[in-house]
Amino acid sequence: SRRGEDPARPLRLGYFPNVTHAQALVGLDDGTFARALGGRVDPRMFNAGPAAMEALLAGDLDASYVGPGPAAIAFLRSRGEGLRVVAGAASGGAVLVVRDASGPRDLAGKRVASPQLGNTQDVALRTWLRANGLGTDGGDAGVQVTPLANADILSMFARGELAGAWVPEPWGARLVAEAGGRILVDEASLWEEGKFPTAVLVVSRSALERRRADVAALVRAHVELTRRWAADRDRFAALSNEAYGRRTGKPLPDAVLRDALSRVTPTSDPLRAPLAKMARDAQALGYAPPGDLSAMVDGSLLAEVARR
Amino acid sequence: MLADGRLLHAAARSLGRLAQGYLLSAAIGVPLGVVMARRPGVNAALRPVVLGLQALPSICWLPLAILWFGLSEIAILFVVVMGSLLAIAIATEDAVCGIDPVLLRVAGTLGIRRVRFVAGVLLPAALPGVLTGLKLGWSFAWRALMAGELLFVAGGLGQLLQAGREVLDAAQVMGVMVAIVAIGVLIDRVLFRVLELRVRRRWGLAEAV
Amino acid sequence: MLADGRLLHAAARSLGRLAQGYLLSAAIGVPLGVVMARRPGVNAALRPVVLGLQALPSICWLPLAILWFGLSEIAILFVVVMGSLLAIAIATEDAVCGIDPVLLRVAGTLGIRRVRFVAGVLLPAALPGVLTGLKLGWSFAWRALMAGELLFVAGGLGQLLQAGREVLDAAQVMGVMVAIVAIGVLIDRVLFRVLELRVRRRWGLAEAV
Amino acid sequence: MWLDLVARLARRLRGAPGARGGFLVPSRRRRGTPKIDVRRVGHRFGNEVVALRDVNIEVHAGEFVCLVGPSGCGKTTLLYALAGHLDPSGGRISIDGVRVKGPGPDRLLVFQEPALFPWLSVRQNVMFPLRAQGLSRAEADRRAREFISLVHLDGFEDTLSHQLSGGMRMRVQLARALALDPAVLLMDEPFAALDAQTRSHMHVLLQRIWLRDRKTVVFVTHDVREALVLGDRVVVMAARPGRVLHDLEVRLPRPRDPDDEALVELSRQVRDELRRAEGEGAPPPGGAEEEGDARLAEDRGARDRPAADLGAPL
Amino acid sequence: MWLDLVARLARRLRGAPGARGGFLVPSRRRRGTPKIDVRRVGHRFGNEVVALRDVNIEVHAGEFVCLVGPSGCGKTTLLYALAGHLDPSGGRISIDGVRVKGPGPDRLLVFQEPALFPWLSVRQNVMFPLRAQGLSRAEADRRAREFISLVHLDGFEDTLSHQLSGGMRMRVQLARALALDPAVLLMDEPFAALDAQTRSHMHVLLQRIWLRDRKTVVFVTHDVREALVLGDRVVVMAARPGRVLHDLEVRLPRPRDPDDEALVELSRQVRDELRRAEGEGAPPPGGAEEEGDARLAEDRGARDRPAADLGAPL
Ligand SMILES: Nc1ncnc2c1ncn2[C@@H]1O[C@H](COP(=O)(O)OP(=O)(O)OP(=O)(O)O)[C@@H](O)[C@H]1O
Ligand SMILES: Nc1ncnc2c1ncn2[C@@H]1O[C@H](COP(=O)(O)OP(=O)(O)OP(=O)(O)O)[C@@H](O)[C@H]1O
Ligand SMILES: [Mg+2]
Ligand SMILES: [Mg+2]
Repeated sequence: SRRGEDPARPLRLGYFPNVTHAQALVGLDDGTFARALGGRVDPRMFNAGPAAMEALLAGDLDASYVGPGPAAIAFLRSRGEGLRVVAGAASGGAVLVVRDASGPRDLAGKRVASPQLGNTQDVALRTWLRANGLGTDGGDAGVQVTPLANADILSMFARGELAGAWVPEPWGARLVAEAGGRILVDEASLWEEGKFPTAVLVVSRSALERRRADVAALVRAHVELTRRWAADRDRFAALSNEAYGRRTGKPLPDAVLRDALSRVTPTSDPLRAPLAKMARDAQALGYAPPGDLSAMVDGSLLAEVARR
Repeated sequence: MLADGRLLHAAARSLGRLAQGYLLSAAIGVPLGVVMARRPGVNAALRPVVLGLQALPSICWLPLAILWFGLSEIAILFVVVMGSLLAIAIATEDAVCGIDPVLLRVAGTLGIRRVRFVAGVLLPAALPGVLTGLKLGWSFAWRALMAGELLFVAGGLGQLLQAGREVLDAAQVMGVMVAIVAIGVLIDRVLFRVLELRVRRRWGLAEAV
Repeated sequence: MLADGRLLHAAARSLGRLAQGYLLSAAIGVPLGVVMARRPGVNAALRPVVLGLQALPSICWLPLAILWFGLSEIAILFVVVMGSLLAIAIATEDAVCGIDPVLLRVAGTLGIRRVRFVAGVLLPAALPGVLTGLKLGWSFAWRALMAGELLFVAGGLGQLLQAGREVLDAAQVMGVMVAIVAIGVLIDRVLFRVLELRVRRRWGLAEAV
Repeated sequence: MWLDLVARLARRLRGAPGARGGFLVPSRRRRGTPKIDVRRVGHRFGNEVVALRDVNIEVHAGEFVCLVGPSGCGKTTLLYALAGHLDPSGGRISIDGVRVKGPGPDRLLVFQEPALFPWLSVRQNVMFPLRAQGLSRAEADRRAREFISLVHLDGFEDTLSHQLSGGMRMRVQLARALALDPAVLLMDEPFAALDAQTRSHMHVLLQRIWLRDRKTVVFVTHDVREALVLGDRVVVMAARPGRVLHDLEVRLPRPRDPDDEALVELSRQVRDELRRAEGEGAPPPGGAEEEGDARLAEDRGARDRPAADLGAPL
Repeated sequence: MWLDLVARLARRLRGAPGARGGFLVPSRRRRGTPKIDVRRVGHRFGNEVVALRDVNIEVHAGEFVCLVGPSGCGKTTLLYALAGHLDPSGGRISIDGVRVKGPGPDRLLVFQEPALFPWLSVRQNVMFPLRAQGLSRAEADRRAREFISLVHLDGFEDTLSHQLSGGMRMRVQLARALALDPAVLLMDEPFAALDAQTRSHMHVLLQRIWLRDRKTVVFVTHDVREALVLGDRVVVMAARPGRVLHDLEVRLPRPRDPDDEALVELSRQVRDELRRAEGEGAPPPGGAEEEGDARLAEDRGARDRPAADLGAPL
C-alpha cells in the first residue's frame, strides 16, 4: 500500500539546508507555506538530492525543492510517471573558480574538481572543456576532472591541490573568499539569456492528481516568496541565511552570502529549454537514463496562479 | 564554535536510536548465531551469505529502508539492525562452535535439554566470545546509525557530522567525534569492561590477564 | 542494466585496495591486540579509547585522510585500515585474555619466552577468537572501503555504488551489492571456512558442531 | 583361546593355596535378559586407531562390574559407547534390550576428567541437573547440600570449580552424579585423583548407595585392588587392540578390606595376568583367529557365534 | 606437638615387630644449604581459604621427597609456589638460597592435569620446549622420539592430545618434562591416572633417570605405597588448613617392591596416622598454638623460632 494517500494529511515538502533554496528556508520559517496550506505542511530536510528523490518516488514526499539534475533523473527513472516540475526556483549560481589560470589552456594537464560525477556542474564543466578542445580524462592534453565533495573541494583548493573547480553557490563565493580563488567562468555566460535552473520545485504525480488544491496553494506561496526575493534581494538573502544558520548552526559570513546570491536570480519560471538541455547533456554522457523529457514540466499550476 | 545544547540534544537522539537498534540486533543476533552453530541445516543455508551480507555498507540499505519503511524512525532502525545483526550472529556462532565438547557431553549425560541447555550451557560457555561479538556489533551499530541518520534530517549526531562537514566546520566535526568516542568509553566502562571482568573472574581467567 | 565489464573492473580495483588495507590491518591489529592483552600498561592506556575509536564512522576519517595523504590511494588505504584495525585488535585482545591459564603456566614452566611464546602459545591458543576478529574485521574493511572510495573518483565498487544511487539506478546498486556478497561468499569458502575447519579439527571441536 | 585361558588361570590358582581358588572364578553366563548387553562391539577411530575389538559384556541389573586394564585399552571409549556419546563402528550395545542411541536419562556417566561447569559454584553444579529434572528449588538445594557433604565438601558449596583441587573437583562430579541417582552408573576412574582415606570413604558411600537401591554400576579403574574391593565382577581388558582378556567373578565376602591378605594376593594374580598379556603384546595368543573374529564383529555385526571361541566366556 | 608426635609414632612402632622400626623414622636436619628451602610458608587464597599454614620443608640436592596427604591439603598449591606460579602470602621459598620469583629454567612442574598444547601432536608437544631451549631440530626430534618410546607411546607420535586417553596424556606430559631434564623436578600426581603396570614402568624409568643424574625431585602423590617405593623422604600433610604433619625418612633398601611385606606394613602405619589426623580434624592437637605460629608465619614472615615447637622437626 503506497503511503500518503490520505488527502487530509499535511503536504510533505522536501528541501535542503542550502542558501540557494531560499524560498523553502524563508517560507518555512516565516510561515508562508503554513498559511497557504492551512497549517497542513510537513517539512522534510534532506542532505542530498538522491535521498529526496528516492523518498518522492517511494511516495514519502509530495513535493520538494531540488536540483534540476536529480529531478530529471528521477523523472526519467520513473518513466515520466513519478513527478513533474511545477515551477522553477532559482537560476544561475554556478562558477568555475581557478587559482591562477587565465584561460582554458592554462588548465591543461591540471586537476579540476566538480561536486559530483554527472551532476549539473560536472556536466557543464566537461561540456565547457570539450568546447575548448580539452580532454577530460587527464593527460597533458586534457584536464583531469575529479569529482569531490564540496567540502573537500574547498580544503583541497585551499591547499593548492586543485587548479580549479566548477561549483554551485555558495561554494563559489567561499572558494573566492576563503581560498583565494578567482572566478574564470560564470556558468550563466554559457547559456542564452544567461538563464539555467539551479533549483526547481517538483511535485509527485500522485499529489498532483489527488491533492491539486494543496499543490496549487504550495505553488502560490512559492511564487509569492519568489516575488519577495526578487523585490528585495538583500533582505531575503539575510532571512535565508538566518534560516540556514538555524539549521546548520553556522550562518555564512554576510560578504560570502551576498557575493554568492549576487549570481543567483530568483525565478519561478521552470526554464523548460535549459532544463531539457541539461537533461539531454546528462543523457548524452550516460549519467541520466534515456527517455522522453517532454512531459517533465507541468506549467498548468503556474498558469492558474498567474491567472488569479 | 557550537552550542553544546545542540550536541547534547543530538547525542541524546542518536543514543536513543542506537539503544533500540543495538538491543534489537543483539536480541536477534545471539539466538541466530546459536541456531547457526547448532543446526547444520540452518548453517548450510545461511552461513555462505552471512559474511557477504555483513560486508554490505549501510548505504546499500538506505534505498531499501526508504522503500520499505519510508521516512520514519523505523527506516533508521532498520539500517542500524542490518549493520550490526550479522556481526553479532557471526561472533556468537564462532563462540558456540568453540565450546569444549566435554561440556556438551556432560550436558547430554545429565539430561539437560532444549531451553535449559541453550540458556544454561551454550550461552554461558560461549559468553566470552559472545561478548566480543557484542562489542564489535556495538561499533557496527554506531557506524550504521551515522549512515542511517543521513536518510533524512532527523536530528542526531550523524546529521551534525554531515552538516559540520558540509560547512567545513572542523570544530563541529570534532565535537561529534569526541561525543562518539566519549560515549564509547562510557559504555565500555559501565558495560563491557564490567561484564568481562566478571566473566574472567568466574571462569578463573582473571589471573591470566 | 549495466555493462559487466565495468562491474568486474571496479570489483578488481576494490579487491586490490581491500587486500592491501585488510592485510595491513591484520598485520598491525593482531599484534596490537596481543600487546593490549599482555601489557597492563598499554592496556590501561589504549583500552578505554579503542572501543570508542572503533565506533567512529569512516566519514570521520575522510577529511583527515585527505589532509594527510591528499587524493591518493594511500588516503583510501588509511580509511580502510582505520575501519578494521581496531576491530581485529579488540577481538584478538579478548581471545588472548580468554586463554586457559593452565596453558600459560605450562609455557612458563617449560621456559618458553618472548617470540616463541607469542607465536607458539598465545596466537595458537587464541586462534579461534582471532579468526572471528579477522572475519568481522574483513566486513569492517569492506564498509570502510566503500566509504573511502567516495573520497574521489578512483574506480572501484564504492564509486559505482554511489553513482548508481545518484542516478537512482537500482540495477547498478543491486549489481554492486551482489558483487560484494559474492566476494564475501568466495572469501568465506576459500579462506575462513577452511581455516575454521582445520582449527576445529585440530582442537578436537569438530564433533561439537 | 578360552581353554588356553582357563588352563593358565588354573595354573595360577594351583600355585596359590587351594582354599583361595574359589575367590576368583571365570564368571558364568546368567539367566534372563541383561540390563546392559555389549555384543561384539568394536570401534575404530577416524585416525585408524582400533580402540575396541570384539568386546562382549553382559551386565545384569544390580551388578557392580569393574573394568580394569592398561592405559589406553579402551575403557573410556567403551564407557562413552555405553553412555551414548560415541557410536561404535561395529557391534551392538543395548540397555534393557533397546539399542543405545545417544545419551539417555537411564544412564549417567562420571567422566574421567572433572567435567564441571566452570561458571557455576559447587552447589549450582549439583543443583543444575536436579532442577533440569524438575525438582523444586528447595528440594534440589536440600539434595545438593546432602550430597556435597557426603563427599566431604561442606564449606565449599559456593566455591567455583577453578578454586577447587583436582580431587575436590572429581568429588563434586561424583556428588552431582549420585544426587541425580540414575538406574545405571557409568564411572570412569572416579577415585583416581583421591588419597587412600577419601577414596575409602567414597567406596563406603558408593557401596551404601549401590546396595540401598541396587543400581547397576560399570566402574572403570586402573587399580586392581579397588576393583576387587568394589566389584561383583572384574572385567580385565588388554590394549592394542582394546579387548576383553577375562571376565572374572569375585567371590569375596563383603564388606571387603583392601589390605585383606586374600584380596592382596588375588590382586597380585590379576596383575600378573595383565603383565603377561602385555608381555605377549598385541596380537595376543590366537590373535590371528581373533583378528578374524574382530573383522566379523566390525563388519557383519551381530552374527551369532558359538560362545566357546569368544575372548571371554560369556 | 613434636614430642606428642614422636611418642605416638613410637607407640605405632612398638606395636609392629621391632626390626621394622628402623625403616621409617623422623628425618633429621641435614648439614649444608638445602637445594629447596621452604620456610614458614603459608598461603591464603582470595576467597579466604587457607591452603597452606606454616609449612617448613628442606629438600637437599639429589633428594627424592614425596608429599602425601588428603585431597585438598595444599599439595598442588605448594608445588605451584615452588614452581613460581603462585606467590605465597606468607613465608619464604628459596632455591639454592635465592628466593623464588616466578618460574625458572632450573625447575620444572609436571601438572596434575594433562597440560598439553592441544594444537600440537604428541611429538611436537615434546619437541617444542626442546627447540625453545635451542636444540637443533634433529636433536630435539631424536630426544622426543626417545622419551616418547620411554613412556610407551611409540606409534602415537603424530596423534593430537584430544585423541589420547587420559593416562596417555599424562605420559606425554611426563615425556616432555623428562626430555627437558631440569635440575629440579616437581611432579603433581603424575601417575594417578595410570594402571599398576604402566605405573611401575614409570617408577622404574623415573628412578633410573633420578639415580643417573641425581635430580632433586618433589613428588606429590596420594598413594602412600607409591611414596614409600619412590621416596627418600615422605612428607605427610593434613588438610584444613594445609600443613605438614610429619616428615619421615624411608630407610628401605632400593629397588623396592610395592608388594613387599615391610613396605605394605609401613604404608598401613602412615595411613593410620593420616586417618587419625583427619579424625582429629582441624584445628589439630595444639591447634591453638599452631594458629599462633601460623599467624606469625604469615604476618611476621621469616622470624626465627626454636625448631622444637614446629609441626614437623626441621
Ligand atoms: N577421539 C579420539 N580419536 C582418535 N583416537 C582416540 C580418540 N579417543 C581415544 N582414542 C584412542 O583410543 C584408545 C583408547 O582410548 P581410551 O581413552 O578408551 O583409553 P582408556 O582405557 O580410557 O585409557 P586410560 O586408562 O588412560 O584413560 C587410545 O589408544 C586412544 O589413543
Ligand atoms: N585458585 C584458588 N582459589 C581459591 N582456593 C583455591 C585455589 N586453588 C586451590 N584452592 C584451595 O586450596 C586448597 C588446596 O588446594 P590444592 O589444589 O593445593 O589441594 P591438593 O593437595 O592439590 O588436593 P588434590 O590432591 O585433590 O589435588 C583447597 O581447599 C582448594 O579449595
Ligand atoms: Mg580413560
Ligand atoms: Mg592437587
